[in-house]
Amino acid sequence: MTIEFLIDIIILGFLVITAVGIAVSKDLFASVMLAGIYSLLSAVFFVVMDAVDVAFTEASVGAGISTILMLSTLTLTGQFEDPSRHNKILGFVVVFITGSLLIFGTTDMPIFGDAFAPVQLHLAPHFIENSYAEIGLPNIVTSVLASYRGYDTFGETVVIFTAGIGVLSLLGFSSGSSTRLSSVIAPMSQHKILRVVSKILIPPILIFALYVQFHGDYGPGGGFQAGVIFAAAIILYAMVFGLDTARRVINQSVVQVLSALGVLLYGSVGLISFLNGKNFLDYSALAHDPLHGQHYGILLVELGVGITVTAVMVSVFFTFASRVDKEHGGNA
Amino acid sequence: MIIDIISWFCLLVGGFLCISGAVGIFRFPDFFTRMHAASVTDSLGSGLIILGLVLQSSEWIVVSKLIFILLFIFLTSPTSSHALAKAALHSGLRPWTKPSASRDDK
Amino acid sequence: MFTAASAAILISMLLALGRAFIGPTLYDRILSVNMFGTKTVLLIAVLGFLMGRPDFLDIAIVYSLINFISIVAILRFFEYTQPSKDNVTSADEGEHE
Amino acid sequence: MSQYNYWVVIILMMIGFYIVISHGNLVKKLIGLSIFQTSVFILYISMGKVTGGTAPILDPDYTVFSNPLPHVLILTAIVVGIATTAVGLALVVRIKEAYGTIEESEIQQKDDEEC
Repeated sequence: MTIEFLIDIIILGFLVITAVGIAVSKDLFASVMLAGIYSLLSAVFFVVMDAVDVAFTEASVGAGISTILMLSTLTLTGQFEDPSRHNKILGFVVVFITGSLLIFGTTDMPIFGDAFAPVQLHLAPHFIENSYAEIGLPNIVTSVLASYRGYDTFGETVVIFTAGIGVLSLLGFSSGSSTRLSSVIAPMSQHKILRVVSKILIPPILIFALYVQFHGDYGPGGGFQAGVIFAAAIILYAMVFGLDTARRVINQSVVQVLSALGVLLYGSVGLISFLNGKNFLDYSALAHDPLHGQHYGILLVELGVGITVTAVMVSVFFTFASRVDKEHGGNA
Repeated sequence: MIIDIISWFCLLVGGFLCISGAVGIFRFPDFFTRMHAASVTDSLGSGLIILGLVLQSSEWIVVSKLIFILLFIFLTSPTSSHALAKAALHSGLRPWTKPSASRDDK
Repeated sequence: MFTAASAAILISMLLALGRAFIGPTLYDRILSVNMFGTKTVLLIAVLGFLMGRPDFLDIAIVYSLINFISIVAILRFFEYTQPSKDNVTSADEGEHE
Repeated sequence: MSQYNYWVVIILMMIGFYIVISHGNLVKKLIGLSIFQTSVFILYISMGKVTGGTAPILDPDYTVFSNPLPHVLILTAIVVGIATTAVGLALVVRIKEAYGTIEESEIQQKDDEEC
């Protein structure tokens, strides 16, 4: 038994314990915090399973944005859940039967880590052996994400954009007049040290996001991760210095335009290759040398993804936070 | 060889400090004492572990990334502890005193 | 030796997890989430060395930054759910240093 | 022990499923849904692991790499997952405004009264 497998067993055990804790806890605030721990653990698991890009995404999404959105919802809806659960036993029976059937199903699964399992034989060998010659990037995940499965990623970007529109249309575009009342007292004004340290930390976070964006071809990273990190820096600014200050720096209507612009950038890269006589999103049409074309294409497409993800995350946070401010009078 | 021994020493002491801090967070009687146990050992423990890793790495990029991690931990960890303690004090949580001592401080 | 360090980190993670479960006040839970985050950063860094590819430290850097943001978020939104804070006027004296 | 990862995936999935079907609070249901979602991520990533392999970033020192395809699928799924969770939370906030509660049974009750 290798040391990796041992760590795998321990981390998965922690995950189960944490999930049980989330299920048992009556306090939703505690549940959200345990969910944060759950996400930290799953990221460690992804690192152990060699999925560094996935761990990167989980790191920036799970612990940061997801916790922030859950917490801002909780301040609007209340901290405790009603203990009267109607169908506890029925639920347990259903879950038990489904679980046993699924566990029975695992006996047919290939052995964990088997290099000759059906999953490993179909497409992966082609990607691993040929992607460097065809795309020219060391990070296979980026090659597959942006080039081989570029159409799929385009769809995912559109889904994120649509979700952003959905949140905006559910919770309203404008924040109305109540922000004027609240702009006098900045939140967290009593935490002086926090404000200073945040001021020091925000520029490195932004620069690091740019590094993740443009280094994603060579190491773990890419548009999705960079977008979330960039948004996290702006969210930190908005939380520490107040929503109105942040709105003055980053105009919300500009953010909304940017979220559409990212998708458009992605789509127009596809159209350009279309017009040059190749297939949609076939980047080799972008330059004389097909490899250079792939580089340009991946750079532009990742940039589009990054812009859309940043803009959607920021506008979703702004929408939730302005609701919270309206509800609670705007100051802490 | 000497560097190896120093880095192993750093890793071991760092690991020990992590465990002792965690025992502190588990065993101490109230929030403020737990926070003291956590933050004091956390800084030194993570510092020593990162130092041990720095001594083991050969590429400069790895070393600089490790130093960045150390810098960020040293910036953020005390700050969040401070903010947390302040918020707890504001919410009315009072530091634990020995049960026999006078209870007249609110 | 990396194995010993990662074992130590895993044990302290377990203890912090225990505190996150039983922690009587929410501040205890926040504290243990914070500690858990620091331990995760260390564990990912050590794992990189353990698996022989230490150039993936970017994930650890992200964690050390995102952790701070999530703690700030918890404090920021937790203030709203708190009941009145009238009884702390004496503690406010020393704020404006 | 060779199927350990898959068993854990199923246990986590069932915990998430249990929270979704037997808790009445809508925010709690969304948390359960995200546990369920993460268990699917763990399943995909476990299937992509090759024993002795390393991360799929080419390096002349290594020859065996884990399968990059599940990584790509899950990477995008995580970000799409948070975007859809945000929509779910926005719906919860609207429900709270319309009904004054986010407990499933009370919402049902108010709906029945209106009919």
